[in-house]
Amino acid sequence: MIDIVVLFFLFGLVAGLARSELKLPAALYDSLSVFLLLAIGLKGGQGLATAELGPLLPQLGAVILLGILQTLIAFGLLRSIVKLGRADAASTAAHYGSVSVATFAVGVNWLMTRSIEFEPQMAIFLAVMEIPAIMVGIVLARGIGRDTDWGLLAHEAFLGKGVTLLLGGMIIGWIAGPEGLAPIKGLFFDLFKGALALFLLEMGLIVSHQAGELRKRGFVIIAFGLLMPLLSALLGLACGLALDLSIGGLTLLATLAASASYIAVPAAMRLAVPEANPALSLSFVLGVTFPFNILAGIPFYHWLALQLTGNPS
Amino acid sequence: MIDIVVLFFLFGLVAGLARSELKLPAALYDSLSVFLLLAIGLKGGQGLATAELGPLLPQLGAVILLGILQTLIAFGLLRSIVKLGRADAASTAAHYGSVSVATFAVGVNWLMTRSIEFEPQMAIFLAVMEIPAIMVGIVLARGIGRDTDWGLLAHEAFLGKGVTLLLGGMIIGWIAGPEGLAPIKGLFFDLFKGALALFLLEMGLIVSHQAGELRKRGFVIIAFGLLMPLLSALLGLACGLALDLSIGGLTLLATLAASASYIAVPAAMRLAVPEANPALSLSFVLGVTFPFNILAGIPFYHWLALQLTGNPS
Amino acid sequence: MIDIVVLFFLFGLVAGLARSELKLPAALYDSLSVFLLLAIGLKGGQGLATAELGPLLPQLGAVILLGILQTLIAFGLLRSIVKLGRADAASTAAHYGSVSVATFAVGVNWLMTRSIEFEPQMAIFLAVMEIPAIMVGIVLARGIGRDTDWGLLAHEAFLGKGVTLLLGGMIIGWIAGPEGLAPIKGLFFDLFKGALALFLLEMGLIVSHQAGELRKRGFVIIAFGLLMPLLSALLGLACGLALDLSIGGLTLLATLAASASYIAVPAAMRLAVPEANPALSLSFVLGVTFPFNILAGIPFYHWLALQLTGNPS
Amino acid sequence: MSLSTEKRTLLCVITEAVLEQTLLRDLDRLGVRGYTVSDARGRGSRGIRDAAWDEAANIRIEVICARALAESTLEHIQARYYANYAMVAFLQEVEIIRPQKF
Amino acid sequence: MSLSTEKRTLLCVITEAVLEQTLLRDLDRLGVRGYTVSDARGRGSRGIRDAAWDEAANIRIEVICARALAESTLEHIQARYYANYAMVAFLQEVEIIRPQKF
Amino acid sequence: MSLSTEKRTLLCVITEAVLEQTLLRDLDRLGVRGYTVSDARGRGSRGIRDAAWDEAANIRIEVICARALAESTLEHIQARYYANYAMVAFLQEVEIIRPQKF
Ligand SMILES: Nc1ncnc2c1ncn2[C@@H]1O[C@H](COP(=O)(O)O)[C@@H](O)[C@H]1O
Ligand SMILES: Nc1ncnc2c1ncn2[C@@H]1O[C@H](COP(=O)(O)O)[C@@H](O)[C@H]1O
Ligand SMILES: Nc1ncnc2c1ncn2[C@@H]1O[C@H](COP(=O)(O)O)[C@@H](O)[C@H]1O
Ligand code: NA
Ligand code: NA
Ligand code: NA
Repeated sequence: MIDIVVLFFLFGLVAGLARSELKLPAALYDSLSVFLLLAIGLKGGQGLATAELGPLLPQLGAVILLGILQTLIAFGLLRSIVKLGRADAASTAAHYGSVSVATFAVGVNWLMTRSIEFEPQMAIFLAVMEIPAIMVGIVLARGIGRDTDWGLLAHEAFLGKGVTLLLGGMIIGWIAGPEGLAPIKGLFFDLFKGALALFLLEMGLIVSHQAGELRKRGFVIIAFGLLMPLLSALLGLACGLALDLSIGGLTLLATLAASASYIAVPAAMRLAVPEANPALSLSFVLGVTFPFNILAGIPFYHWLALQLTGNPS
Repeated sequence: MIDIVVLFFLFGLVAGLARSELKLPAALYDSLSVFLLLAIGLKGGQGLATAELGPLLPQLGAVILLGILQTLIAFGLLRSIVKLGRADAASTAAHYGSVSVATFAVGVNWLMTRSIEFEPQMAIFLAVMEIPAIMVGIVLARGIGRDTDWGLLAHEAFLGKGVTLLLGGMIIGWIAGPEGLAPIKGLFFDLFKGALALFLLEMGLIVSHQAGELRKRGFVIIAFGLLMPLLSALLGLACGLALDLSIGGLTLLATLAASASYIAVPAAMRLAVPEANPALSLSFVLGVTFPFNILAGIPFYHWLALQLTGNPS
Repeated sequence: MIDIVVLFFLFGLVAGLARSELKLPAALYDSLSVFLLLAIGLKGGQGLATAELGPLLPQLGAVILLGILQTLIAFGLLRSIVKLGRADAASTAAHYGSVSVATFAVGVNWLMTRSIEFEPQMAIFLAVMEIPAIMVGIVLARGIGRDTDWGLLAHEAFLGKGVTLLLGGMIIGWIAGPEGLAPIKGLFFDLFKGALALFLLEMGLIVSHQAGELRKRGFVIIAFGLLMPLLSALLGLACGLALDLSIGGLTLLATLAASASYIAVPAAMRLAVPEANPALSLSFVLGVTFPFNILAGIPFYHWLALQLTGNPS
Repeated sequence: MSLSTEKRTLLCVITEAVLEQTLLRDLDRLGVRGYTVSDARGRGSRGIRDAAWDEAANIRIEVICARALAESTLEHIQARYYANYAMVAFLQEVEIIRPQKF
Repeated sequence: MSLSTEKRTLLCVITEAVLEQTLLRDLDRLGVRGYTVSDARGRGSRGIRDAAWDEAANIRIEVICARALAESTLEHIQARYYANYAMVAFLQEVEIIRPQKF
Repeated sequence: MSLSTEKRTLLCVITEAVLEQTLLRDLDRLGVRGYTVSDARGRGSRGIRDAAWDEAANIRIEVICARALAESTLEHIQARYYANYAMVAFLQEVEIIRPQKF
């Protein structure tokens, strides 16, 4: 059956398309995103407290390469087949090379609901994969060294809200461990799914606003928005197999790869590649890829992971 | 003993009357109302998942008629006895023909605290009864067909925030059923009473601002504000008996009937009957009827329900 | 080990000093402070429901004197040794004579985590100690009777947001008792520590903004900001011994005494002693005393309480 | 050497938040090409509106356009809303540098 | 044919949020019949005020009234608050169409 | 007897919230001594910006300064941002009473 949090997304989507007056306070949406980022970080850090950290460094190198590779492929396809201009192609590619926290959270929820384990370092992968695609996207748009303020960008990237909360949460979780986190479990773990449901309700409303843009450009957006995550998921699975991840880990890495950023990257690209049209990138990411991933992608990536590991359940 | 959530209402009321600087952030109040509407909808929908839906349609017809009848009676009384002008009488009558979600939530809480069961469709009644009174009120103010933008109004009515959240929650709860809702129970069900308490705290503050208006017009407002809900409760009980509801259902339908809207209807009337004075209607509804219902009305309607069914406990 | 909620404070502090873009919505911070004040009040009131109220009145007299004494001492030190002007010394002294709800909450959390009992009236002490220092500070700045609007100030003091919520919560908790509060326990008690963690995250960010001011005046601020709470804690312990408090109560009264206000007092002083520089007072209170108390002070005061009662565990 | 600017009119309307959608639809219909909205509270002849809840919240709508359009928009608003809503409106001269935009 | 408007003065005060109630009481006492308040943040000679918490928040108060009242109000504010509070105030000409209202 | 005021220019920029930090840094560099920022939403040639989430939110920046600085700042903004960002800017005359401050 369809997960409850996804029902909330569909509800928001339908309400938005029907032009309902439903609106969540902006402060609630903001608060929920702070909450989700912290909770994901805490959960990951708590896991790390008991995990071996030896293999972590090469793994991080691998997922960074994965993100860069996705960005380059997306850029190639967007230039050659979708025929976007350089700036738009570079900006949109950066969205796809990066990751979406909401998609990741739905993936985590999907696995938890089915009691499928996954590696605690997935949360670090999430934090680490957010950034490199931004750098690559800027280089693709501008070439190296031309009037980009890299200092500023590095600041944006490493000290942006999302990465700060993920890393901060992870470090706290890692220091405190399961026992230390117990007193705040009631808030950060027990309410995680409810908060995710509310967050996805607003996401549905936001996605519904993409309908106009979608209708304008139609087919090509839908085609790329569906194929790119599938391609990325395969790359993610390949990378995950090389890293010897569990089924849950494979599913989540495929999900991460398939996901496209709609918070950190749009903000960074808006400043670094202003001539790119943000509405265009978001119509790919929010109009097609995000709904596809949470509605159909995640179960499919799990199924693929089972096939690839010879575990067809 | 007085319910804990009602104590929060009294606290807000006293703090407001004492001119305390207490103020809740507007975004918190908004978020709480989203939460309560969703939670009520989910709970209702979950119940429907296991209920027979056969008798639902005639029941909906009955409660719609109930709302219309209340509106007409209120209009008659306000014109003839209270001597309000046509616009003010029509607008105020629409408030009384419609329903109050907060009052309903206090009623639900009252029953739950005492482990009294009620029919799951009460949440649908709540959603359905919000709207007809608005239409009737407009016709009473204007006659039919004169420059009212009915399309716009239908949109307001059916796609307003309250109805959207109630219906959306109900559909999600109905699809997911108790099992599907389990993961978000921690947020939407376990925190319901706490959230209602906070919400009523702000309601107390809002009600305290009605004191000025009340003092100005005094007696007639208090009289109508007390008698109308009693009359409506009797109509609600009669309707509930005809529909063969349980004691809990009777109590809640009486509560719904007795309750008067202070969110959806004022907003709709402000646009559709602008010459009506919104402060006047709210002084009836918030200054008298709302506090009366949650402080004394609900237990009294329950007692009446017991008498009428020959179950004097 | 360091408490989890304190880790959140440190996280906010580091993120702020690193100039991260992390920011919590202002409405979330506001909502959390409403929540914490109510929760503390409810918990205290619930305790009072089963406690003897006989000795309460003299105790209140004692803690009021304690607050006044602290204010006078702080004023003397700030004038004679720190060499502040009259207005700045009076205003800063009022901060130290009053109390900090966040520090108190961390102290409560510290004791709860270690299952150390304390007297329920501590919450009343908190409410009562907020105010007298404000009055004394104004008199110190102005002398008596010169153009201060005392009526207005009394209003500010007794009907300010903090005192209203604390007292309101306490009265509700006292009326309802443990049983009556059970339905809202899920929100107000089970989520207390998580909410405190989030609140302290924002406090860390706010404290990090004090760095500039600190660097400017440096040593003298740090010295007074460390010594004053130690001195106050000793006075608090002496007072607590006289009142025959338990170890937990002693620790909390020392914490209360050592804590300095950064919400109620700055707002009151801004209006009543406008020529005092608010950035200066806050650099003492937020830049030094608050972090010191929650990082090192509370455990130290507990250790002192053990020594003084001959209970060195 | 000074910047070459052109004059336009800024119409500012302060009114009840409940009117937001209705007024913005009106602006559309009257040919306005852009507007800015922000939240506000206040006091006037219809009492205190402290934004404690939606019913009591105000908004502030600003429109920059040609004088004629500003006047006709204001006239429309006056005719339609002044009698029944908490509302204040005023005009101001402003200087802009992309005349084709307004 | 152009709309017949009258001139009034708009007094705008940007200051610390903590002053809100005090200033509004002053306005009342000085005879002002209406005002509009909105939330703001900013920077000035008293440093950055980023509205991260109440202490560091600004408000923006607008009053439309006759020139004389605007001036006397501004003088009062200057005398009473300029020395000790983060505050900026300015006057502007505006055109309104219901002269009896302001 | 009327208050003695001096004229300054108010530059108001309405643009995408994502630009806030960048623009404020620019203002600093251009020599502006103070500014006020508030949140807004709106519609213009780049579509509806309803502030439902950060991407779609606007801000409103006000700077009071000497005419020359206002013009050079506006020119800088025009050159650097007009082409690629949702943005509107305008100038107004205002009267202030502490000339040394602006
Ligand atoms: N003289 C004024 N100056 C500035 N704003 C005003 C003035 N009068 C009214 N307002 C604003 O306009 C709203 C409606 O005004 P009114 O219709 O007079 O109640 C008020 O809530 C204030 O926000
Ligand atoms: N030149 C200016 N232009 C616009 N707003 C200003 C200016 N100077 C100060 N402000 C605003 O007024 C507040 C108080 O200014 P100040 O008293 O200079 O610190 C600041 O926080 C800003 O919001
Ligand atoms: N004519 C106008 N009057 C007032 N505000 C405008 C106008 N045009 C645009 N705006 C505001 O400026 C923002 C950017 O405009 P634009 O670049 O035209 O999309 C919009 O989102 C509005 O908030
Ligand atoms: Na990706
Ligand atoms: Na009713
Ligand atoms: Na103290």
